[in-house]
Amino acid sequence: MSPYWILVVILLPMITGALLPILDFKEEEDRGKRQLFVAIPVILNTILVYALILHKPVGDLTLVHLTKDLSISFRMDGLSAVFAGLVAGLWPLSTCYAFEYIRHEGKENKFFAFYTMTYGVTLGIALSANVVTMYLFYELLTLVTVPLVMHAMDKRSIRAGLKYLAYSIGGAAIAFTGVMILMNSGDPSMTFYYGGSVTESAYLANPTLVQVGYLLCFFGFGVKAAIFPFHEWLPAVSVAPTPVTALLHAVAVVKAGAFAILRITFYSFGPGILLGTPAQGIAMAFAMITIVFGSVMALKEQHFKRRLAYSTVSNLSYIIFGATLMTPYGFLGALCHMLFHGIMKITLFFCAGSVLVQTGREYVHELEGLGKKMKLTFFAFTVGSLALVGLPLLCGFISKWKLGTAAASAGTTFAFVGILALLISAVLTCGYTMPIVIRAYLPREGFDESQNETAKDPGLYMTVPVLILCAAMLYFGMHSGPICDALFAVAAGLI
Amino acid sequence: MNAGFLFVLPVIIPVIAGLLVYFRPEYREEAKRVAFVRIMLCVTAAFVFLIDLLPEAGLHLFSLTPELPVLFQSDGMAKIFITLVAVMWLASGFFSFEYMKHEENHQRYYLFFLCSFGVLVGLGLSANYLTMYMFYELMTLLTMPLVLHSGKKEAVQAAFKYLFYSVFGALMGLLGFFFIYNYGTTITFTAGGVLDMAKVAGHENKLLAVVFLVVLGFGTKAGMFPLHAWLPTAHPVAPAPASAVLSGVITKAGILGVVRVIYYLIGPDFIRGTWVQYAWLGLALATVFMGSMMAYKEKVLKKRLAYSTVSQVSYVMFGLAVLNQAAFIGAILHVVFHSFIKDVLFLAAGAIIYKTGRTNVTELKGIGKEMPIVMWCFALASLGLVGIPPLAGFVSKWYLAVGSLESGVPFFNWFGPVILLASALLTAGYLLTIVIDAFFPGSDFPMDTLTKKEPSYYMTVPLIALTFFIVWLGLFPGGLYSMIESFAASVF
Amino acid sequence: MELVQNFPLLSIIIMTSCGAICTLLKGKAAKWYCLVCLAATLALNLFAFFYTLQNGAYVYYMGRWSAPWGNEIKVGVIEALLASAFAFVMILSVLGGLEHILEDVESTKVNLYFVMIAFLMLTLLILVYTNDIFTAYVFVEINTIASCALVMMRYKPGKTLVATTKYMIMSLLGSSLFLFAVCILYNITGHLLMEPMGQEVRRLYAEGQYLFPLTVAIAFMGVGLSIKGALFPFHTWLPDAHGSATTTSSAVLSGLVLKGYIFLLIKIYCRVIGLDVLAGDHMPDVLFLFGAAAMVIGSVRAMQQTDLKRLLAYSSISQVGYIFVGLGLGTEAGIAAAIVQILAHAVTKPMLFCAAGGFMNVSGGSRKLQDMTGAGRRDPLSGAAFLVGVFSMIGIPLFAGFTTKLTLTQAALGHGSVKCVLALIVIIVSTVLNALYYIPTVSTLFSARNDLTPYRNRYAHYHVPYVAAMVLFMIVNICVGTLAGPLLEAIYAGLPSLGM
Amino acid sequence: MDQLFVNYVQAAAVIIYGIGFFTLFFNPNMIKKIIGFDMMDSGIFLFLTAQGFLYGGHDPIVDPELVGAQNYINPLPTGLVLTGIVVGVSVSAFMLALTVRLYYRYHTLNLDEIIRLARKEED
Amino acid sequence: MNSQENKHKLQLFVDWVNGDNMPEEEYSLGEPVFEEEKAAKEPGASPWNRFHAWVEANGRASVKKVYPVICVLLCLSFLSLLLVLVAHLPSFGELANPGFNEVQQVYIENVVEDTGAVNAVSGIILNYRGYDTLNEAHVLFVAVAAVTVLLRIDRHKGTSMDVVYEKEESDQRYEPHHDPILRKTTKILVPFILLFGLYIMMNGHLSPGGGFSGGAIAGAGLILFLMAFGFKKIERFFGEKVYQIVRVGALLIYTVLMTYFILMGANQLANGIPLGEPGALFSAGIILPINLVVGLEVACTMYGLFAFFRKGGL
Repeated sequence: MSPYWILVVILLPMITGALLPILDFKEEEDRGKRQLFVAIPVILNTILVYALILHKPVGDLTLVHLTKDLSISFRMDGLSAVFAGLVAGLWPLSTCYAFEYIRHEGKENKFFAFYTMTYGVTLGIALSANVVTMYLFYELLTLVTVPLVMHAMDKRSIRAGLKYLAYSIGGAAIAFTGVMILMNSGDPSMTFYYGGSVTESAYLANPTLVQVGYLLCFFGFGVKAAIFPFHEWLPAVSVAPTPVTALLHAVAVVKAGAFAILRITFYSFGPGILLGTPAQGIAMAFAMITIVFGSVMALKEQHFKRRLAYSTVSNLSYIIFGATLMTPYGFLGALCHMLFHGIMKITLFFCAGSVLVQTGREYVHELEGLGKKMKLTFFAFTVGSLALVGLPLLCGFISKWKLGTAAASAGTTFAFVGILALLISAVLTCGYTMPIVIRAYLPREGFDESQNETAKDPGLYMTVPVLILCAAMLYFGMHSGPICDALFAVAAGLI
Repeated sequence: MNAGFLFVLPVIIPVIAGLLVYFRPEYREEAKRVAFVRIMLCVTAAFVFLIDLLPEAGLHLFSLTPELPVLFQSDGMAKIFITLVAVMWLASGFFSFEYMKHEENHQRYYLFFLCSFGVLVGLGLSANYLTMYMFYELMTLLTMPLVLHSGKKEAVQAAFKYLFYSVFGALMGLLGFFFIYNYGTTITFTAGGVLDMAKVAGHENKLLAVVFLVVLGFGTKAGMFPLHAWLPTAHPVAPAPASAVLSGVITKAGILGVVRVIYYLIGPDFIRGTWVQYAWLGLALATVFMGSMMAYKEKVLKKRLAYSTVSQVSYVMFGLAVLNQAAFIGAILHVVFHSFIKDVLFLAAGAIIYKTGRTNVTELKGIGKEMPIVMWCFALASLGLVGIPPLAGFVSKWYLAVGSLESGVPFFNWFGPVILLASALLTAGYLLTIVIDAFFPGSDFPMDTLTKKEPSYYMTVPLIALTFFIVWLGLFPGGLYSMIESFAASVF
Repeated sequence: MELVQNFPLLSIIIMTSCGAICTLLKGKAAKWYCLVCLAATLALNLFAFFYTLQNGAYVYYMGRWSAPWGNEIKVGVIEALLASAFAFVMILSVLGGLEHILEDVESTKVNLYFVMIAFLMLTLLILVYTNDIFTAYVFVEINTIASCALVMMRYKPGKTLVATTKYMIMSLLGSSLFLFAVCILYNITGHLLMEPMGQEVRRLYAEGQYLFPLTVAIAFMGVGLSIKGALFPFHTWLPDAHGSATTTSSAVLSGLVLKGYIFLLIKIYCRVIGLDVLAGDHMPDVLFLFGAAAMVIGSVRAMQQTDLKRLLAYSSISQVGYIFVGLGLGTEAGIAAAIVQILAHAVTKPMLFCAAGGFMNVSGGSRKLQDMTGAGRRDPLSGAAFLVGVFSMIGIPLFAGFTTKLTLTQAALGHGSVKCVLALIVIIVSTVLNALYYIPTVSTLFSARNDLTPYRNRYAHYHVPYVAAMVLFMIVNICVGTLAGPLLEAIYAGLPSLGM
Repeated sequence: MDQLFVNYVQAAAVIIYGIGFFTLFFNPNMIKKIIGFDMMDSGIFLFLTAQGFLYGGHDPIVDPELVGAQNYINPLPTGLVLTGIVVGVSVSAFMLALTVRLYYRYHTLNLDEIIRLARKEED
Repeated sequence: MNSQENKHKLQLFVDWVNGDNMPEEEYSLGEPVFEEEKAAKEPGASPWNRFHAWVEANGRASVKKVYPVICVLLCLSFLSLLLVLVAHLPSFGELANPGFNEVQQVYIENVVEDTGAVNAVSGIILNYRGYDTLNEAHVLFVAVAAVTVLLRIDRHKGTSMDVVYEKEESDQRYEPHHDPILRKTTKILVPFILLFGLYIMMNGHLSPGGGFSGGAIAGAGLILFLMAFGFKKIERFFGEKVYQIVRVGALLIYTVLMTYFILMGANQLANGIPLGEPGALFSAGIILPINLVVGLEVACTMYGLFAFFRKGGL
């Protein structure tokens, strides 16, 4: 297929998003029309993305030349195929979920406008061919997601939105400085080559500057990937409606941060240069701290969605830990976890959303005995948590397995400590997910059934995506052969 | 037509049975349910015994990723373990038909009881690290509700504690899995170890640290010292048959894990004479002694038995840690004997609680008169545990002592047996006192006022059967010994 | 001497005559005549720009006599580019704020308003082109009077008069310091034209003669023009002046007038004094520190404002800080970054002010942000323009602000010393602060609670000039953002003529 | 320091400039400020003309007999002063007009008072 | 105290070994402590608020006390800086000063044959650096425009510029009361003043003076006439319309002349304006007409400024 399709894939959702407020569907009456108007482009776009992934267009598509070297250009290479595939796969499901969820939130037009636009922007990040394009879509992502976070427009969500905005813009600014250092050392057009565009001579000329540049990029993009010092915005943002939290903060926004770090590490600065340098040490240390810190905070958190948000903070640092190993196997582990964590976490958030919609309960200790009443939701939640803990038959184990072996083969003591961090976090994950499952299914002695009289499973729109995701988890857990080979080809830079 | 496909049946049947019991409405009333469970238990046990008889075979079920297949095989160790599991589940199953009368939500109990049966058989039969780890995790998740069964506050807290300790232990195992996959040639269990010395060259001490952590990880299940705290809280709160199975068999899963990793993956000579071996020995002995001390001090009967499990299972760990054939055989023998004895003790305790509701040791004066059969089995089992010659306990302790003395480990070869003896005395201290109080309560006790409260035959038959085994194995250990010795030789 | 080379002078003469003629005409006629003259100036300067792009800079004698005797203007690539940019932005600002001019200024004095606009344009042209520092002084004075007049032309004076007085006093102080510096320089070098004076200064510096007067002259020049260019410590007059003036005046003042003075400072520092002599006196470090302080404190103060125009005024102070940081780096790349920021800010800030004007129309003439909630929905065109302005301020790629950030960071990195680290930190902090006060403003402007405000049904009815101005503003902003390549090449080509 | 006595005219000019500067800053009255500005201007013009002076120099009306630039004073500074004076006049006129308008509105010439009244009026 | 601590630690260790101590309430059923709902921080007390309170209370008073001191110190330091500067300047009146370089030489030696003017200063400001003086006129023009904006009251147009104006309106139209002495003297003096002003303008290129000084004198004459005979009389020959035309016309003529001169000069073309022989009245090329035009311009400006301040109109 010709590379122009990439442009179509990015612009189609953005145009649909832009058109929505103009068409101005009424809130209640033509909800059906609006759903059609949103569903068709999203599904079409997903098909297009997968078509693009299957037969990759050759060469880059340059839209406009900013300066002599900097240009806005797109390309579909291995890594972008993985991220685009993940996003394209999960977006229709979550839009379907959102159709019903938003009914009780209101202001649907504005919601779906920004929601679909985010789809295009995330694909923009995935398919960009150089750092400047990625940076452009990275900033747009912040601006497009802030209204989504502020959707409820009450005091709490506005404050959360502003906190999110401050962190993101700050992070982008820090990353920008790092990108500039990258621009100076090595190929100024900063297009992505597997193995990095920083030349050996540029590195030897001023090694500390390049390392500082890498760390700036790492922490700049790390803000979106919720690395330790900059993670506060993620739990605060859980006040947003669930499809927003589920999709954005389990899949699109945070994964964009992780994806950017992967791009920077393997395609801009290049692992060859950074391996064994103090920069790698610092980056890995912070990743490890976040892994443990995220899980500890999740354990302490009583609010359901904030607990899942903290769990995302910790799981994201699995990906970044994989990236900072700077070996093809580490990259493979990171990619696996990016894919599987996306699926797992979005299921958990959907279940949290269903509980919120059906019973309006937000705290963990209020979920007593719901297991019997909301059978499907909690079945999905159990499967999701078991996967998250790393039970072998489910996909969580595969990504932990890849990360673990990668760290073991990396051989440095840092990597060894990294594995310990991974395992401690796994125990803590069990600590904050299992009590919910146990509490739901095995209520305690003095529990009276009357509380959950009204609770029942939500409508079809919400349960079907959740079940599809469970099936996906099981399928990838049992039969992850082909996926892992494809990902290894990407990690080794073959496609 | 190799016996391979047979392996799947004993694993799948109980799980399906459990689900049926839980979901099918007709199993709500008592009679239908008991009948169905009884049949299922017998069928599974039959398959297990069939696998025992057939020659060694393997089965490749499916593979998660190309390098992670799910394999089953029935080698010597596996055969012993699954037979033990089958016998214990039969005994506890029959016992629980009666015992559950005064508990509620039976269906849930049987669901987890049967599922864990299948999972444990799977664990025994697993042929590589991945399958073992998978079933190990499933076992934790499925046995935890058994601990949680009563729903009381301390039961729930104990269950959580059990869950976290076990998951932590399992994940230490996973840590070992990463390194073995990395430094070993294959992850399938092959006697004598799979380490590829070329790759290991530079990283000895790191690998030793990993091995030590793995031992600690699986050690949690076996209640070894640093991570033993969950065992004394979890076992007593579970219903009696569940705690019997928990103490008797599930702790042995930890032992199986250690055996598989040390003897079938790392290889004993890699850690012979290193600090790992000494640390392991030290911890085992500490647990042995500490367990007995605590048991001696404990007043509640089930807690006392739980402490005794802690110390007895550490006998086995000590035997494995000595790393020579005799001690290994002694350890495996002790695994079998301890399961039988501890099962009897817990079932007896369960019967006492079921019939008289008395849990404290001091209240058991004169119980011998009220429940003669139960107490006779209790007495015989206690004697076996102490290690009096004709009964089973003596044989394993004998080989343990001999193995450790021959082993040539600098300090521990003499210090070990001394601790074992001291602990045996303490065991006598905390068990035989109960037996004496039960039968000879002393002159002032109104023996005649007691009425006979013998439990129904559902309870007494398993007790008697198990006690018979204890006595029979104590007298004729030869068959069992030769069976263990055959695969023990291949390992060393 | 081809015909094209006369074009800059012709544009100057047109503007002078336009000033004179407008006093006779009535309001409406004066408006059209002024716009025609501005268009002519734009065209002529564009021709001059393309000519200098091919054939390089040239010197044009204002009168028969060559350098040290007669007066002259130097037409380089950067000068022509800035002149045409200023003319273009002036036209757009006048068109953008036309309704407000007719509304705010008394009907009989509208023609005088356009006289002031004409003279302001004249002074900007000369400040950009002149090669003689005394002519520069004269035009600095005309500029002061014209800009003060523009500020005070409000129907209901009161606040604007006080603001004009404060502005006037500070500006006069600045220009008297500037005159003093000119006298000192003339005293020690004997020349008034920049090239010969530059050689003299270098000779003096080499021989080590009159070093102290030279430093004092540099200091007075710097302080004088910083006062007029509203650098941080001397910025107190700017918020009142720009906050209370009509839309076009505040747009023109913050967008162009500040830049005129700063470009004059750059020219004098580069041509007359030379960067190496300057470095010796540590003047760039002082400017750098004040620029950095301006960037941060300007934004912090802007966060506390509730009045939209004062908020934009404070943000101008921080943007001016960017220019002085560029200048303070003291390298060629730094100067280029400063010029790019001059252009980018000249294109962005007037658009924001005109959009603010549009919002005021739609919110019953009040400047308070509370009254403007939902104004973006009621007046979508100004809303879109404001959004583009905000994107450019934050530095999103494809918009003008990004080019500045790009070049300034490159310049800072090229420098590679403690100043570089400080510059990077300040840029990051300033970007975050910018976002912190622009995005909430945008969120209040576009907030859905539009129905709560008393002006909910007051929708904008657009006039042709306003629409044209806004659309052209947006296009230019995006062009500067995307066509950064050729722009930077032109600037680097023009730098040698600036005296580097 | 002796150079100060040699350049006594420039010293005087600079002192006038200083005094003008002081009056501008010191008293809040508008008229005094304008007077301060004028003093500063005159100080600078004196400073400028002093530069063009030459001992024994003839006034710059070129008469044919007296040939040679060395016996004429430098005409350029005087030309500049002419321009400066005109600028001074126009600026003072504008400032005075402003003061008149301020007086009509606030009935005071004290700038601090005016600012206070304006701020009170504003909110 | 630490013995008590040790006992506590020992107890903890024993509990741990003992293994049967219950983990403290893991999931507190207490009221959820959710950051956002925590009680909002109560105002005051924080140092920042106290500082603000102090500023509001006595901010203005303290500034008033401190300001003069700072002002004096600032000006003294500035003055001393200037004096040190003067000490380093080239000495006064020496031929070796940088000012006396080839620029001054050309201005003196070839001013006659270049510009035709005998007075070198006029030559410089009107020919060599002619463009500066063109803009001088414009400065005046802008100043008058600005003052018109401020002070002109268009009563008949009904613009209520400032309600304040209405009260003192009567004073504006107050015509000077009939004062015979003043009228007689002005009748005698005004013609001579205007004539002398014209003379100064005409002889700008021969003797000191020129457009600016001549214009000022003529302006003064007009103002004297106005003071004596009032607005009614002067409007007969010098009303608003005439004033505007003269002012703008003079400026435009000046601009056209200067443009022609510059264009010809820049493109090295002969500009065909005869220089005449030096010393004669009609010599020095464009300097004479420029002086006249500038004189007119300055006269109008002077008169205009006075009229606006006096009556807010002409």
